[in-house]
Amino acid sequence: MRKRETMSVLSVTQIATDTFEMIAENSRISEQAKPGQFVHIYIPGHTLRRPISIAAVDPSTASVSLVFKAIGEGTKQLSNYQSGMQIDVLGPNGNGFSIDISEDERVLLIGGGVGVPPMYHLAKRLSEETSIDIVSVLGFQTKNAVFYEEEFNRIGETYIVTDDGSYGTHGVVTDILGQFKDRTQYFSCGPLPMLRAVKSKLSHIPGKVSLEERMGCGVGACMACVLPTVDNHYKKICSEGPVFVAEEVVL
Amino acid sequence: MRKRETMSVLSVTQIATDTFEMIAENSRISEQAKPGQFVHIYIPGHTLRRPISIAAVDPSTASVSLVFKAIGEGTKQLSNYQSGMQIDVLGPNGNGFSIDISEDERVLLIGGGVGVPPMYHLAKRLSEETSIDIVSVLGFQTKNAVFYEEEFNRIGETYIVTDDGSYGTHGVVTDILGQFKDRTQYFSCGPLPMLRAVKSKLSHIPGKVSLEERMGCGVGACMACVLPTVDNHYKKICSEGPVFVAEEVVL
Amino acid sequence: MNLSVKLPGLNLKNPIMPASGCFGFGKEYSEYYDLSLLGGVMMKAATQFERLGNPTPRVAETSAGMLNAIGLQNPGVQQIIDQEVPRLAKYDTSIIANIAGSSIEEYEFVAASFNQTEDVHALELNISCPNVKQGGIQFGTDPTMAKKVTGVVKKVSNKPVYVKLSPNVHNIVQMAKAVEEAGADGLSMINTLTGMKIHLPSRKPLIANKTGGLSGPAIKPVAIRMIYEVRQQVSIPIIGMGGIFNAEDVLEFLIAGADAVAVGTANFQNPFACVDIINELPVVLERYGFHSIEDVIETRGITV
Amino acid sequence: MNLSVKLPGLNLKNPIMPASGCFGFGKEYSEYYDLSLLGGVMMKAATQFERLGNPTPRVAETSAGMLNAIGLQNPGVQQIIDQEVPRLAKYDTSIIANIAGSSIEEYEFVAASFNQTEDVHALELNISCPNVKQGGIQFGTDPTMAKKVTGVVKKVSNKPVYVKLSPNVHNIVQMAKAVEEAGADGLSMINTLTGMKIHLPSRKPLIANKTGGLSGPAIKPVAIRMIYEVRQQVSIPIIGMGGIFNAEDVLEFLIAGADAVAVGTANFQNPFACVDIINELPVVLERYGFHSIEDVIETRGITV
Ligand SMILES: Cc1cc2nc3c(=O)[nH]c(=O)nc-3n(C[C@H](O)[C@H](O)[C@H](O)COP(=O)(O)OP(=O)(O)OC[C@H]3O[C@@H](n4cnc5c(N)ncnc54)[C@H](O)[C@@H]3O)c2cc1C
Ligand SMILES: Cc1cc2nc3c(=O)[nH]c(=O)nc-3n(C[C@H](O)[C@H](O)[C@H](O)COP(=O)(O)OP(=O)(O)OC[C@H]3O[C@@H](n4cnc5c(N)ncnc54)[C@H](O)[C@@H]3O)c2cc1C
Ligand SMILES: Cc1cc2nc3c(=O)[nH]c(=O)nc-3n(C[C@H](O)[C@H](O)[C@H](O)COP(=O)(O)O)c2cc1C
Ligand SMILES: Cc1cc2nc3c(=O)[nH]c(=O)nc-3n(C[C@H](O)[C@H](O)[C@H](O)COP(=O)(O)O)c2cc1C
Ligand code: FES
Ligand code: FES
Repeated sequence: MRKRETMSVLSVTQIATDTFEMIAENSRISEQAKPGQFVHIYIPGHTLRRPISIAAVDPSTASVSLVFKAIGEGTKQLSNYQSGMQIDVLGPNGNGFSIDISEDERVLLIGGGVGVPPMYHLAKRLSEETSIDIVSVLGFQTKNAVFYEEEFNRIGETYIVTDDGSYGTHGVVTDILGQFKDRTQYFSCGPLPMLRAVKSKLSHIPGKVSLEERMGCGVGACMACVLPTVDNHYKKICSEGPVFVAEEVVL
Repeated sequence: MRKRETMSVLSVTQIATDTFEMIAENSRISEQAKPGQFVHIYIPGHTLRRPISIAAVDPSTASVSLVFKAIGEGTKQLSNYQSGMQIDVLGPNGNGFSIDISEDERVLLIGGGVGVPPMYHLAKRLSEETSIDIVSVLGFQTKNAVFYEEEFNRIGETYIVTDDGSYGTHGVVTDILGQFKDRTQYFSCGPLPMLRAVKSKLSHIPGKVSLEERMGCGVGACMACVLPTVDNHYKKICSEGPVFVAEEVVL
Repeated sequence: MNLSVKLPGLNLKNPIMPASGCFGFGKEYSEYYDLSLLGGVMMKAATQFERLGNPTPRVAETSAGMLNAIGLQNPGVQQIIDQEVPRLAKYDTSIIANIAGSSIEEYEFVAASFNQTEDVHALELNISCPNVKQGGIQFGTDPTMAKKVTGVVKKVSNKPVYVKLSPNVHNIVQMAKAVEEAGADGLSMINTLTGMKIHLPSRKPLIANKTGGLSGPAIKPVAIRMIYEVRQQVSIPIIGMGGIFNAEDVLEFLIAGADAVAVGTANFQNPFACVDIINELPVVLERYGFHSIEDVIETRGITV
Repeated sequence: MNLSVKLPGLNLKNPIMPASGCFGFGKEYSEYYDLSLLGGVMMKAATQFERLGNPTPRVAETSAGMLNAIGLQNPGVQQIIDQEVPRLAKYDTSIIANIAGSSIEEYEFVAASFNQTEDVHALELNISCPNVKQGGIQFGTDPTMAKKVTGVVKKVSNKPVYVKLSPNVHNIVQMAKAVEEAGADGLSMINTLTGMKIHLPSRKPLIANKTGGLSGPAIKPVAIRMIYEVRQQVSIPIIGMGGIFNAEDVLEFLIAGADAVAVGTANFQNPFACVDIINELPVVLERYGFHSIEDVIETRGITV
């Protein structure tokens, strides 16, 4: 049986323009979360919960990191949370990226904007639990939006791309993917147009993509968050995703 | 022109069963408020403001006291306010009791439940600004609901009545009004049945009553809070009241 | 930024007006700000004679909304013309008179009465008040009746007529078309949805009238949908309302199909609601790439 | 405290059921609690064939509510009978099948299909889904059509039929009477109000289907009003729904005229919503002087 969960806020820090990192305590989530999974957060005054990817966990301190952009009322409210506050969450929800990968794979992680946090979780876990070779490509709108560059650098080769060229390479992530011909697998999370471009550019290697959709229940019951699959069906992002084999879904 | 007002909470203390005293800071309100006037309080998450009588003011510290019963969601929220919080209020609203009374009057104050706070404001101001002789009769449901007895005792003769007889006289306020035949004027605030009984019992002397009604705007614009008058019209409690000459209104 | 809008009979300096019944005749809110800041003022309903309205309680709070059953309390059309209009006319703003009645004849009488004054720039024909036993909502839910009363009022009045539609119907487009055919110069939508709240301790409806009209943010999605549907098929201007609390709400109404808006319930929560919205509006328009109200109205055809 | 209620075909241990479409077929929520705690389960709509539903986005948040336009995605009636019903039947609770269609024939087919299983205790005839182009709401806003489809389903089905009414009508009593005359065993009300939200950055409706159904606390006053109105004139039982989030809401529905209730949107905010309400219910009934659900139902006639 799944239980009522609360996370106790340890800190909320602004780490880039409108972007916040929240560290909160919940031992079960910190132990069980897989990269790509999310927590579904109740924010008082709002009918629906907000899905936010788990950006990292540290079971030794029972801590869970979330990185989110304050774009609307819910995330703005969340960015004002103070240490000590209790958050009502469901999770970890969804399937997540499997990190059961053969050691000789050379993986490419591609994250865009708020798609970067789950990529970080994946990178961190891969580096902690395997010795797989990791290259990361991270896209942001502009210099001030960049976050977690250091953290990724610590894990492996990391390339930053910005839309306006104010930092790293000027352009979009797909502009530089040609450089990484040795990669045998990719994982990606970011806005839909980016995922589409990544999928078509990297169609020669297997890939997994993590998707977003507006959610009702967040647990698989309401059919709000579906994604068309190549066999003319739908899959539920909240429960059968958010991570899908790239070639099985229609982006 | 009326301005946006905020009150800064200084303290919230439980003073009886479900009953709270809030002290808050606002110099304009503390200077201008007349007994019987109220503040119209915005409570986040609620469409409508909550009217709460001003129970006392102290212009020397710019402080305003409110006494309220936590009966519903709004007042419960208010009872959890912490010192330092800012409250968006309108006020002082309404007309209030005039304290321009001749010195030889012998007044009777009759308060019931949450009708006691405005009576206290009146008693305090009369005692501060005049030497009028004041007798107070205060009705509560039960012993644990009694508040401000000390405060009233400091001002004048005070009688407590409880519905269940657990404190003071057993009964309702009107049961003991016969004792105060020397009174020349009365002022009363409390539940409608009490005001009705008081009005009929004390029909031989002039009286003023303060009324409650569910409010929309609280400023006189929406016609939600009307009270029928003996001349077959309506008066608006929020702007033309809450205090009315007893014989002019239909209770 | 140019916030002005031109509608039949109304040169609004901005598209924001307090909604009928939520602002009285402006007197109380004139103590909070200069009413000349407003695009216009939609006055409380006027009937032929004074009306005392319904017993109290007349309002109840609901989730993101409120119920009201005021019952059209007003001093009667002549007193409004004599006492209220002159006071409002001192401000540099447009005045819209909301007219109500229990019979076609009453609507006719009230509409004709307003011909006396040039200070009233348009009529809002309230065929949608859910809180009176006779008239009001009957006219607003039957297209034939709506057409009839609109025609009569148009004939007798020398002012543009905006017909205020009830959302308590299955087919709002049919209602809009009916009054458009009858010569309405514009629409005003929506009035309140009929609702009820039970007072648990007494086990009875909380509002003395039993039912009341639901307003506030709760009904905004219904208002937006109806305005959108009507805008696809009807060309006369629409004054939109229903849950507007901020400038983003206003933009949502404009994109959906409104040409100006009214703010009701929000005034109760914040007496400065209308001016706050007027002040925010240029910033919000700019944020979403618009350069004026006219720009929103012109581009929406393309984008929606 | 005795929370049980007896309705045609349904012996509910308590009056709380998750509402159709908000609980799938129970599988997901069975990971949160034992479904045997529930009075019943109202399954997601069933159609003749599998339906993939509408494009996304399918939901949007609104003030005290949400919009949805799922579009009746479901695996088709036969698969529901084969796969979903047996799984649910393991729990000690009543099962109500929600049936939908684009034609009378489809309703007939789906209703007849459920005769195959004894594990479904009643049908909820959904003539009120606002989110499909054909069928659904047409049947729910025209009394003649509503009567017809109810009659056909009653004839073919061996189960009690609760007809689910749409609130998007002017006269809900007329609709209720029409289906009562056609033999409905009960009513289920209300379905969602049709609404819309504009996504400001794209200047387009946020829901891909453009309009969606408004649910949640925002619509509770409309639900209460409609149930109250129908209860005065119609005697078959009513399963009430629309914005129920806590036990006081349940009591409000019961006093207004419902005999049992369904909880929809609340499950999304709190997956334990139904059990939390069931647990609170005795305390709340007692607080307001009631001794059982039957007590509320019996006394309300006197007090309302
Ligand atoms: C599986 C998943 C993981 C996510 N992980 C992250 C993350 O790690 N960091 C991050 O910043 N954001 C993430 N998002 C997006 C995040 O959920 C939205 O930004 C957030 O819900 C917006 O809420 P709001 O109240 O600020 O915005 P509002 O626009 O006020 O929200 C209104 C409604 O729309 C929904 N909504 C709005 N934008 C989105 C969106 N992009 N995706 C899904 N629902 C949306 C909200 O949940 C809410 O129901 C994730 C989304 C999904 C589906
Ligand atoms: C002029 C005036 C002065 C008042 N002074 C005091 C006071 O000093 N102390 C005190 O404890 N109470 C006072 N009240 C009553 C107080 O306003 C209500 O108890 C309070 O509004 C309840 O809010 P709630 O959110 O707790 O209750 P809810 O029941 O959740 O409120 C729902 C709605 O009903 C309204 N409402 C509920 N009860 C009342 C009521 N009795 N009178 C008016 N509106 C009501 C609320 O304002 C709100 O709009 C006064 C009322 C008025 C009109
Ligand atoms: C207290 C109150 C009184 C109202 N009186 C009237 C009225 O007299 N005439 C009218 O046409 N509409 C009346 N309305 C409806 C409003 O003008 C408006 O259409 C409705 O409230 C929706 O807007 P809102 O959600 O911004 O309040 C009234 C609304 C409220 C809340
Ligand atoms: C996401 C969602 C899906 C729904 N699907 C159905 C459905 O398939 N059949 C149906 O009769 N009602 C459906 N409804 C309507 C609900 O059963 C219920 O009548 C309505 O949501 C009001 O209750 P609530 O406010 O508690 O959600 C759906 C509602 C929601 C929110
Ligand atoms: S959000 Fe309900 S199924 Fe995914
Ligand atoms: S509350 Fe609006 S007139 Fe009194």
